[in-house]
Amino acid sequence: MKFACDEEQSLLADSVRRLLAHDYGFEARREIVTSTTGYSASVWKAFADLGLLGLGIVLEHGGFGGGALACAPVLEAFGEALVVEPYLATVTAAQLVARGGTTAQRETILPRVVEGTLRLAFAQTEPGARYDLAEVSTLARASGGGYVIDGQKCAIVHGSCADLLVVSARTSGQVRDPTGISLFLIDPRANGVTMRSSRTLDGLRIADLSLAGVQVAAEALVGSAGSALPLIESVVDYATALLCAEAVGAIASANAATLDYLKTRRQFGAPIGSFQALQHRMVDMVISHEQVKSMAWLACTSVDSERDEVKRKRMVSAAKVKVAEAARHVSQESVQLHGGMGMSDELKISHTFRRLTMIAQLCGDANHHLERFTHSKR
Amino acid sequence: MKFACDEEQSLLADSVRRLLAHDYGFEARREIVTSTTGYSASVWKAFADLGLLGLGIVLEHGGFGGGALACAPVLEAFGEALVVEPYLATVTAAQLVARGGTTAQRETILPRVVEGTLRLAFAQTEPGARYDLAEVSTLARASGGGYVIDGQKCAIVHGSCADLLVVSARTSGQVRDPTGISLFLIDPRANGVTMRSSRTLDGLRIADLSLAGVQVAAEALVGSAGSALPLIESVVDYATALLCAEAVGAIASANAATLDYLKTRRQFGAPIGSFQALQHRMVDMVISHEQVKSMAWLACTSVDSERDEVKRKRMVSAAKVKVAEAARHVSQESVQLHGGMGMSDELKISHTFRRLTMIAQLCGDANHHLERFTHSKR
Amino acid sequence: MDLDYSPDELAFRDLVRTWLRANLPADLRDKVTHYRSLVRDDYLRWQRILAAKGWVAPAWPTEWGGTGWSIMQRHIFEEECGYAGAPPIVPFGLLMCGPVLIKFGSAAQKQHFLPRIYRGDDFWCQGYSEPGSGSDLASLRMAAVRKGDHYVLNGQKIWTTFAHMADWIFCLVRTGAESDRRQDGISFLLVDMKSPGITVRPLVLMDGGHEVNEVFFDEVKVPVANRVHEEGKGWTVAKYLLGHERTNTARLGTSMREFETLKAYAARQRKDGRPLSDDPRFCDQVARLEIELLALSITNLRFLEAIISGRSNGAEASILKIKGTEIQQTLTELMMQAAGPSMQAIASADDTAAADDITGALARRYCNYRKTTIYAGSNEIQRNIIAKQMLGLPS
Amino acid sequence: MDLDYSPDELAFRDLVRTWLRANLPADLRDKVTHYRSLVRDDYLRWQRILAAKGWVAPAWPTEWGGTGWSIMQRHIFEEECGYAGAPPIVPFGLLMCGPVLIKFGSAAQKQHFLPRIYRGDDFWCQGYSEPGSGSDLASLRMAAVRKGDHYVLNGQKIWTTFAHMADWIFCLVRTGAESDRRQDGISFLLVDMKSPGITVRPLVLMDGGHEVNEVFFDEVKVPVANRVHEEGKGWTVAKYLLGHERTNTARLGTSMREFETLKAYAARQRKDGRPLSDDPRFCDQVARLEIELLALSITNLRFLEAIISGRSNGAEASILKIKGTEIQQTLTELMMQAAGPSMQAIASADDTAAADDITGALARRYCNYRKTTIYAGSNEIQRNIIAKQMLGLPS
Repeated sequence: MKFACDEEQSLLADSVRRLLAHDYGFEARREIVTSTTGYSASVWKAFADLGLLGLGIVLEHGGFGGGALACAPVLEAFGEALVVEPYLATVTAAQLVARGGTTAQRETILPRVVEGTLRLAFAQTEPGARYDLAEVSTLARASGGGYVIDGQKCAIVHGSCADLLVVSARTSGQVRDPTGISLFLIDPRANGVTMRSSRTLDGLRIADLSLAGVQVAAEALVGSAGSALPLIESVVDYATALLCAEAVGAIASANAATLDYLKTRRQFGAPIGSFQALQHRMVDMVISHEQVKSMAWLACTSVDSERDEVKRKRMVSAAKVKVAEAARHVSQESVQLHGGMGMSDELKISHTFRRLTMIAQLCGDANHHLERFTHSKR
Repeated sequence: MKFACDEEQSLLADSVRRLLAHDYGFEARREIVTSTTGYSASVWKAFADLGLLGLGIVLEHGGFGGGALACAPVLEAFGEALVVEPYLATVTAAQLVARGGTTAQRETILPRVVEGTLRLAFAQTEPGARYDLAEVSTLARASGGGYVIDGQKCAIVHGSCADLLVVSARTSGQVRDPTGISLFLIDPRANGVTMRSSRTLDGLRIADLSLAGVQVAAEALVGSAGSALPLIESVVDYATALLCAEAVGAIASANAATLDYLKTRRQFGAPIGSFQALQHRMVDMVISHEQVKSMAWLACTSVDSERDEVKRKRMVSAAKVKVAEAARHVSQESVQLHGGMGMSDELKISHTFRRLTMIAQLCGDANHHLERFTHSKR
Repeated sequence: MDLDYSPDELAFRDLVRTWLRANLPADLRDKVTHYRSLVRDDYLRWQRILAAKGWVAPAWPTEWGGTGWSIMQRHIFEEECGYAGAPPIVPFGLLMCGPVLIKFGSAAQKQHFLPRIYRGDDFWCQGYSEPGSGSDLASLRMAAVRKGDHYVLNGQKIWTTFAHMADWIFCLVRTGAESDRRQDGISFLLVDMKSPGITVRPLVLMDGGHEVNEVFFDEVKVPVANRVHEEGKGWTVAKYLLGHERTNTARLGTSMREFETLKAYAARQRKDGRPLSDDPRFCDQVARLEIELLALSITNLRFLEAIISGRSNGAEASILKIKGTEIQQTLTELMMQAAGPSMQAIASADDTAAADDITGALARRYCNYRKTTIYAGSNEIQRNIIAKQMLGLPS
Repeated sequence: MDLDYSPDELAFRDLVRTWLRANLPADLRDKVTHYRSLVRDDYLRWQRILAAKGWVAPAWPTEWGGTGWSIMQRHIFEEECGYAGAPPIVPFGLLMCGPVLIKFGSAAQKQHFLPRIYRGDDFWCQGYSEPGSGSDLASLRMAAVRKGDHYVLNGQKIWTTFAHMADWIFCLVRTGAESDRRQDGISFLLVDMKSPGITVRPLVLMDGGHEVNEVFFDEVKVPVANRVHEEGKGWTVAKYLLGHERTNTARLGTSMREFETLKAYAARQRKDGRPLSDDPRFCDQVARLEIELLALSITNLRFLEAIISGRSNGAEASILKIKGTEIQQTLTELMMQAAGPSMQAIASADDTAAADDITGALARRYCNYRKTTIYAGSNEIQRNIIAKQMLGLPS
């Protein structure tokens, strides 16, 4: 049982926080968010230089071989600073390659991810599929030694800035069959690929993808054909665990800002933090934060160490239920306790609110994970 | 649209409150609760003298021909005073006779109910049936012009003090079939009838009933054979609506006691009602009370006037969901805000807590009614 | 949710409903129901249609154009407008400044301003909150120093809704020193927004929308003739305005329309290949909301009846505000949740490409509606009001 | 919920678990798991079994019989005892008076009382609350006037758990005038319950059970030698006791056992002819509770680690109390709800006929457990403590 960071992790987290404090202030972030690409190449390079992109990649491909727990302090710092760079998108898709790819794929892709010269995204969700990972109707037909792929993907976080996409498609079976799903590497500039990018409420970019007769070579297949679902599930659980860690940081930031506001804002001749009703609500926000810290740890340790797949899913879902509810609770209360100021685009708290709102929904909302928790019998 | 009592109703409610203030103080009630029978014959007679037992019975049988709305102010007063007399049990079973019985049955039974010389109870629930009114496996076999009845009933509120029971039994079909259920009048002293009485947490009496080869005449059948379920449903909805009205009174009483405590109890040199966290919680209790008043009106008006059965069920269930949750909310908060005093048997608030706890569960808990509300499509 | 209105009330409702169907412009209705931003002209167009019909200021005395309707009729009218998807009435002129002038205004002020407000000649906004005084309104500091027949104003207002669209602003200002009773020394002024020295700065809210502003006053001259009521008695005016009886605090008409939108939207979304509306968990959330709506609808009518019959307990408006805004917020939350992963992508407020698809507006709307429990007396202030005024709990 | 303990911790847990399986008397365990009332002898019998094993006071210094266990081992021991269904340790002697004597007692007091507490020779209770002083403990009034080598006590204590079973009571009394600092002038006394002038009156709680009492003191003589620490310094003792580190604030072992009972019970109840545990709504309620249990279990361990490594933020015990009691109450509520209409009938506490059926105990237990958020510092007081001590919010 060990919850605190070890020394190496602490040092890394400190470095990340120093970097962000220096290069990622509120105004710097606003410029990045409103820029054409929606991320900063120099910040991305700094992440690579700090080794953040290799935390989850094994040593032979240039990384540090850690699990979700090793990555968690970084995401926590990102949550505090509301980092919008395509970090989670890239490391999630990199895990698909790292866990499922051929030696050649791993050797080609992972070192470039680690050094920061290749950004990835995972194109999985389809219109109407909601959070069901088996609902894949994009079709990959074998053709001339390779595949021809047709279909629609949506809500691809950071899809438009990805240099390479990992795309799920069906090589057999019917929609929602657990078997028959495969993963392919697709160059977003290939013929037949159309990407439409949008902004998200929390300052990220998201893309819809249309695949019309996209031809890929046999080497584009990640892993063996038709059996990708368990891999997808485990990597989405990994992403969910990291998202929980990000929530820890975002909630900490919301709580700190709210506590500060309660102490400094005066009404009726006293700091509003002296009003007992607000005090008790602030305390409940603090308790939510403690619970989320616990559940983020549970999610990370489960994706790292739990060999029983059913149990891993249950624990990750338990964590996400709690995180979604705490994100909702803390974001809503922090804005409410800020009064009008909480609504303003000019204060960080409203941006933290937006990110927490998205975190609650991403990788499955509370209803989805409550259902998965309940139905995954031990 | 009319919510307030008319003058006649107001006068009646005032009379009831005067009676209860005089004869039903906290100590008087305690003596009644701990008595052998669990109710007071003199209070019962006073109820009859005030005409309370005839409020829902038509004039030709000695009553006043009102609906649930006419009865609601009485139940509200009962909720305030925590009346334990078998009123709701009797008027509910009387409705089964009034709405479903033969002329002979009505003429024999209802005038005696009105004059207070006949107490009734409805034996419906069976072990394991929960709140499903169609789950009846007690069997009534036609035999020699009458019926022989075998089965088990449980949780019969005020069963042990009833002079006559209305019992549901199956004359055809399988358990949970909507058709095939019939109602019978059974004398609790008949051969083969065994009744086991218990106390309830809130000072009432409840009985389990065993029927072993109980012979009844054909005249014991209420209504036509096999088609009693719609009648049972409508009368249980009627009882539910009255229970909602009782909740209005019990919640009002809990709120008044709590508000009084907040104003008089001092800690840290000030009345605890000056602490803002407690003030806001008290306000939420007041809001719950307003909502329950609205929903009790909705339930009563729906059972009185709504001809669309599906809609009636939806509205009664909507009311009971809200009432169950408000009963839980107000009872728990009122005890918590009373601190240790709220736990004491010596204060009325702990008795109101117990009654509200039961009201939340009686006639179907929140889950049951949420399900019924959701599934009763318009 | 057909609560049983009387036959007269039903007839009135049908009259209003029929008129709305014929006279509410489809493009305005679509803007409202598709969550697109309304501009000044949208508000004014609808106001002028109502004015032409004589229905724009039902609660005003009939001599100034009021309809003479009963409280129940006004309630029905407001609910029907919300239910039909009519643009909301901008309250600052018709519901706030107008009633204040009717109660406190000089004959000249009434003659000049009331018809203009009625017809929508002027677009009004409200200068109450200041950076240091939000919930604690009486702590306001904006100074108005009298010089001859003018006041000279210096200071700042904040959260001023629609200041960027407005021709006039009514302000609470400090004309006297802050004494022991901070409520003393406050006056109520009508200020032309074109006056030299007024600067309006947008305050973008977190949904990206521009509704509210900071308004800076630098040596702004206001004729003494534009003061309403006596100097130093502005707090009396402000209190009247805050307590001025309104019938649509709960905004149930709008919420009922939104509830139907939610049900229809959820039926179009898919989960496991079936309509989301079949999902038991989502279904329960919708059911609980419907029950809240039922409870508040009846509570609203009960309160109206209590007010009409003089049995008001004084807490009605606060309770309706609290529950009404909770319902409004839950509606936006369930809509966003219903959209699933697609809720992430937002359409900008003017994105006509997405005009027919509301999905891109849902997350913005969720954010925007957080304001409802903050503005117009935060829900915390409403609870304080109930605790003090209705329950008599000590400070 | 196997959180990954270290191999050493797992070995210790197995050691404790094995010993409990062999040494916890089945009749005691059944009484606990079937919600029957425990009497004085039940508590003492289990205490003496633990004492014989040397495990009855793990946290005491080893010279007085402590085990020398680590904080984590003590935590594991306490959770295992709760999980196994052992009678709870009555805290007043072993966890309260003992540690106070070890810290503040005279050599003579230690020599006399500690071994007796350890062995269970004396049954203790706690005289803190008074009718006028509950949450505001420092407002207590019970007077102790010194006369020679005795104090003479007059006054009343209330909510005194197990006073009717107790041989001794430790009391906070007022030995000096109430000065500006109300905490001054309070002393800590040990009082023999057999002293003339003490009257114990039962306070029946709403579940019908007798746990707490009023204790009246009428000219009760207490030797000065029974005062712990200096005269007038009782508040120091009381504060030490309140802040005395305890490891089982969350009572998770007990709650985990209760959670398994709930699941098994719900599987035996029927709904629509199927197990209630298949009902989606009930199932979700149970799932949410399990998630709360998971979250609190990990939080508990995180806090222990923080305390061990000196990173305590001071609010740990309060957070564990708040969430732990919420879980305990939800457990009793879901059990009662699971029983359906049968929950109405209650068995009396001594109804041996119903001894094997827990249904008759569920509503009583729900009522009884409302106390958990009130006693030992109400959850409101815990929130005040967090707001002040951890968050630094002003009064």
